[in-house]
Amino acid sequence: MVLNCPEIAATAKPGQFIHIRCSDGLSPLLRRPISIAMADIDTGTIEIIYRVVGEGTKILARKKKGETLDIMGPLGKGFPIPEGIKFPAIVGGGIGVAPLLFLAKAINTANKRETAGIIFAGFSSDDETFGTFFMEDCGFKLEICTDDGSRGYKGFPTDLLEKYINDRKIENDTASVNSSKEIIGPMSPHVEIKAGGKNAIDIIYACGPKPLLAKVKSIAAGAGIPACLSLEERMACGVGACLGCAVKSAEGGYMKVCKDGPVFEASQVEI
Amino acid sequence: MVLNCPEIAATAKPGQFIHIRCSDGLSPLLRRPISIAMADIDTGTIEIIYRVVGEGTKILARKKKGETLDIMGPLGKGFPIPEGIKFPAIVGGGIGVAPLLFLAKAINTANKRETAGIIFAGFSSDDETFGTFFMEDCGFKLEICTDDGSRGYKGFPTDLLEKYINDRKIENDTASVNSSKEIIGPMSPHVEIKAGGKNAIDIIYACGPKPLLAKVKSIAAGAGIPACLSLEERMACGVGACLGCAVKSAEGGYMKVCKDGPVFEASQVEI
Amino acid sequence: MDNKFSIDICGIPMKNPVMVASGTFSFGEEYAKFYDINKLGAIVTKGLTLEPKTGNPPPRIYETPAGILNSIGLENPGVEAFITEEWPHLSKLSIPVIANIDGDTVEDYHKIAWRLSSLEGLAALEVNISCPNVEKGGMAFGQDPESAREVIKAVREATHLPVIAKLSPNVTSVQKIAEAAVSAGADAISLINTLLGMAIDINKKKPVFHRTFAGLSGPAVKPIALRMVWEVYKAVKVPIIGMGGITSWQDAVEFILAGASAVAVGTASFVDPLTPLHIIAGFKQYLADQGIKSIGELIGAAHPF
Amino acid sequence: MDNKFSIDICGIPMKNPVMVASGTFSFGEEYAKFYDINKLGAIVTKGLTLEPKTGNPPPRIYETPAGILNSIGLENPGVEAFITEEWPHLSKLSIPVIANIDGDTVEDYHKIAWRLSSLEGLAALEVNISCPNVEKGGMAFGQDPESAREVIKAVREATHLPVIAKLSPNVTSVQKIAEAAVSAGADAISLINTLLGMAIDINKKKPVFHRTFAGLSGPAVKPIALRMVWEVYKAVKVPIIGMGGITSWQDAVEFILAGASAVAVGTASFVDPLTPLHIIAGFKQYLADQGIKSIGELIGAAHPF
Ligand SMILES: Cc1cc2nc3c(=O)[nH]c(=O)nc-3n(C[C@H](O)[C@H](O)[C@H](O)COP(=O)(O)OP(=O)(O)OC[C@H]3O[C@@H](n4cnc5c(N)ncnc54)[C@H](O)[C@@H]3O)c2cc1C
Ligand SMILES: Cc1cc2nc3c(=O)[nH]c(=O)nc-3n(C[C@H](O)[C@H](O)[C@H](O)COP(=O)(O)OP(=O)(O)OC[C@H]3O[C@@H](n4cnc5c(N)ncnc54)[C@H](O)[C@@H]3O)c2cc1C
Ligand SMILES: Cc1cc2nc3c(=O)[nH]c(=O)nc-3n(C[C@H](O)[C@H](O)[C@H](O)COP(=O)(O)O)c2cc1C
Ligand SMILES: Cc1cc2nc3c(=O)[nH]c(=O)nc-3n(C[C@H](O)[C@H](O)[C@H](O)COP(=O)(O)O)c2cc1C
Ligand code: FES
Ligand code: FES
Repeated sequence: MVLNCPEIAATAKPGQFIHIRCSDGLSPLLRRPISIAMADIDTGTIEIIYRVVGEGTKILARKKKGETLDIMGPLGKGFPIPEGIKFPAIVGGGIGVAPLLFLAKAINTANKRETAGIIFAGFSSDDETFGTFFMEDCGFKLEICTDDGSRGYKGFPTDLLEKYINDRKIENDTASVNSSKEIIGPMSPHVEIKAGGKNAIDIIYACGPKPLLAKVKSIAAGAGIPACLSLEERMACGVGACLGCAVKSAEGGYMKVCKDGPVFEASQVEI
Repeated sequence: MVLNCPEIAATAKPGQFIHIRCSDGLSPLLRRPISIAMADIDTGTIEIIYRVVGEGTKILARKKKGETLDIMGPLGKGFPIPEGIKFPAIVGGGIGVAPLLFLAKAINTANKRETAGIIFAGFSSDDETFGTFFMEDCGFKLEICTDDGSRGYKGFPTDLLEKYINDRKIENDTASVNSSKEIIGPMSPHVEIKAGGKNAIDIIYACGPKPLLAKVKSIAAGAGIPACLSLEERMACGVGACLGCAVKSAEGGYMKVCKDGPVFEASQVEI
Repeated sequence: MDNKFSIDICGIPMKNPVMVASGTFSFGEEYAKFYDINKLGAIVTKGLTLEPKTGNPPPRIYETPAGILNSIGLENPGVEAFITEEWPHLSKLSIPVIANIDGDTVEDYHKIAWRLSSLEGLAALEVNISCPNVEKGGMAFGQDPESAREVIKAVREATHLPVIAKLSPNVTSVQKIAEAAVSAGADAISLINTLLGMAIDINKKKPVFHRTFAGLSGPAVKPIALRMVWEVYKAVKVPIIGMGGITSWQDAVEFILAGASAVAVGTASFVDPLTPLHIIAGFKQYLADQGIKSIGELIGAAHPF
Repeated sequence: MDNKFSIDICGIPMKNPVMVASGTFSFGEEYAKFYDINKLGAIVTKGLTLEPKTGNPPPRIYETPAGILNSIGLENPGVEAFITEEWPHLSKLSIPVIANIDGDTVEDYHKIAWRLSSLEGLAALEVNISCPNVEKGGMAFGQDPESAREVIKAVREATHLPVIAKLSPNVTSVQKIAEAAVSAGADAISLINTLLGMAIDINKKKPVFHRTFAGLSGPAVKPIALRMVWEVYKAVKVPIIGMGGITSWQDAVEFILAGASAVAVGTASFVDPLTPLHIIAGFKQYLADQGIKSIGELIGAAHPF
């Protein structure tokens, strides 16, 4: 779904979301958070990609071209793209691939190289894949996985991520790149980039179901690679006012997915 | 709005209603009762005419051609059309005219004469009128009233009804017509028809706002003419199960608008 | 009879655990036009009183967000007219029929229970100590453990039939009322009746209802009803009939998991008369999908240990 | 200031009667990005405790028909961090700021009230004796007149600030609790806090919330909240701040007619952050349309005589 909203399109960062009032009645009552899958300053539009799972998305799917939609955004903190990253890996599962499209484009813009990085994208089956041409156009090497093997590797994208890393052991002792200044995205999470071998992954971005994120977190920790995870939690306000969307902080206590996230540095959160 | 529902079209009587689930979500929760404004056995369709006043009718108005609607019906008891009526008067106010269209047609069919009777139809203004050609096509003399005088008589249709009756004093002592057997419509209310002079009103049918019905009731009582009133009350079940749509019975206690009505003989109810 | 799905509630044999709630099904004839009501687990009649009651003046129904307020005021033909007019057709049904009873005084409850006990085939009495819409008696009996005990005791003494106490949610501790009812001889507990609410007409600047307050039911109240079933399940050993906002089979499963042995559908029948049948079908499918052998396995299964 | 619309609640001067409810507005900064929050009648902070509280594990929010269940568990930075981190920006607002306070013990309430009383410019204390989402204290204090009295007395002794008692709806008689609070020195009554509810995950066959029960708010509860405002208006003379499901200006007018002197918007802000402003505008128009000279005329006006 493409939405005409120049204000949001002008400032949106990859990983941020909009909060959509699906019904103008009382059911469902709450807004629904949906990631910004693409933003185009020139046309003043943003794009969202969603899966119909319940009442809210069902109503959304019924909207017709030309109708207006009550949305709030852009909300939350997006993916940081630190200067100096050479070979990012993006790991997406299912509908979690949506915000990663915007991220791929932003990395491509920020980090013009022959190969922008690698994307491991998992879907339940070939029918469910989306955005594959786009990701390749952004200069990423694309590895597709499906649960049923109907396309690409049969299995999880984290399997391939793990294999990729193991195949190219990163030189952990090389000097860390001086600058970790972000060039796109908010200040937090603070990420430190280390230099590795050629096409060695120096940062991992992930969005998808919880088991995928947990796996990415453990792979990244094992390999000493920073990882930025986009989390989901049930939301009410979407802006930090209700404390409803809690995620356990690694330091104890909770952070708010809507305001402190949805993107967190993997080591900051418990999942 | 025209609905394709052969079962209802085949059995609907004037004055009956359908109970519509406007939203498939929970707001509004309850169905909305809307009169059957026309039924056509041949095409298997019924027609409803409604005014957008709140959430339910607003959602209804958004439905597009080809969509399906969850309806129950035909519900309630309709207008009785006793054999032997010669010159019925139909009094309608605003959206209350809707079921009277179906009634006019049924009387026309049942009681083929040069002049089927007379209709006094009141609307707030010329813009709000509907069904006028149709009523005339049914052989009725039509008197239109508007609140603002933008069409026809400026004032209430009951003013004209009263005047009409006063102008042609009914001979109350003439023998009552033998048969009061109904030819259309349910058994109750039981109505006894008396013979009057030429074009003297021998039965009154009314639907509209409460003050209109109250006025018709008093005019009819004063003139000794039977009157059938279609009442409105907030409904839940629409079938007689919840006892929610109570109207005070003249004999004490309450009757149910949805099941005992919506059409009542004026002397049966207190309004 | 599908044994997986059948349940015996204090001697009332039901082929499935889905009943219809008192006052939302009248005496069955209206909805019998829409489906075969013998497919239900059981029927509960409109509340009956010794003498006929004309009920409250209109309006009696007012819609609220995901709920309705009602102020019917227990309109009913009285127990004698029930016996002559309604019982003949009800007694022909193949499913249990439960009479819901109400009174202004403890003595009224005793008398009506005694009178109804003479009806051959009546399955049980549901004692409404929770009607918010009447001048005397009703809810007041259900808001205090002592008076709840008195009413149930009086009914218990008057009848050999199973006695189901129907509780009010308008209390600080529903457990205490449930305990009192059981100690007085209740064989089962029904809950919840409606929550006390109101609405104001801002144009007339007056309450919508003549009696000011009315009873709130429908999906809006479901979270509260479910919590009360959970609490009462922990407090007493007798079976619970859960109700309050049940609209879907998922809702029904929640109530059973919270501790209800059966559920009753009320307001949802107004929205879709076929709701009880949809719930029965969906529930059956859930049992099959989950490989559950008997509904008994599910009752209270969401409680820890 | 529009005099028609201004109201003084136990010494808290408000330019309009529309506040925001505790826990739904954090400390104001989030919604300040959406509109000028100085347009509100007053702000009530998130509930504060003596020590920081981490709150309950997720999930903390669950949607129900026309309502939400929340189990936040009073997550807050504690009174000291509030004073250093939040008070500086809050004290710059031109509208009254009311601190909502909570405690595990009567002594906690006394201490936090005393500590906050040192803040220059703080308008009042709202004493939450009705939080359903904590292990100790909270709602239990608000379910019994005697303990309600104790808590309010302790706060009264600790502060010169106006004391607003925030009551729980999970009681048989909210009037009795209100009377107890007023007798102990409450200058105003806020109600309602959330209704105790729950939800069950039918796949996991377990309660959705770790603490099993959670608090129900939103449009679903409005009829109940309105009834309680009506009851408390009849029972006590102090001003009432009405809340519970208010979504539109019409809802707000209903609460004022039932006896509230001001209203608070909670859950509706999540649906539309601008709800309080829409209510202010619509309410103003209603006053004009009805030719009402002062909002005082409207308070409790739906009560007979
Ligand atoms: C920051 C963020 C970004 C998101 N981006 C996208 C996106 O780009 N595309 C997309 O399709 N979906 C996205 N989601 C998920 C999306 O918000 C939910 O699918 C949606 O709210 C479901 O609403 P519904 O009314 O259709 O379903 P519901 O009837 O509300 O629920 C259906 C199922 O989804 C679960 N669910 C509902 N809401 C949430 C929630 N907020 N978080 C987790 N689970 C939930 C329920 O438990 C239930 O099992 C995102 C969620 C978050 C928090
Ligand atoms: C037997 C019967 C036949 C009817 N036939 C028609 C018809 O042919 N065309 C038509 O336009 N309308 C008809 N009505 C009225 C129609 O049912 C209401 O206008 C409709 O329910 C309003 O729903 P809503 O959700 O749009 O408005 P709501 O938001 O529900 O209400 C808007 C206003 O209408 C009033 N209202 C709501 N429901 C009723 C009700 N059942 N009875 C009386 N007042 C109500 C409310 O008090 C409110 O002031 C009929 C009503 C009955 C009882
Ligand atoms: C219109 C109406 C009439 C009711 N009449 C009775 C009654 O006579 N006796 C009784 O015990 N409960 C009565 N109730 C309460 C219901 O039986 C049920 O306990 C309550 O409505 C909650 O269930 P629900 O939300 O599914 O409707 C009535 C409820 C409604 C809506
Ligand atoms: C997410 C959430 C958090 C809340 N936190 C508090 C709180 O900290 N202190 C308190 O007194 N009430 C708290 N409440 C209750 C609200 O202030 C209000 O009394 C209740 O939600 C009813 O109003 P509403 O229906 O408009 O939301 C909270 C409510 C919600 C929904
Ligand atoms: S959704 Fe309210 S704080 Fe995140
Ligand atoms: S609407 Fe239920 S009895 Fe008429």
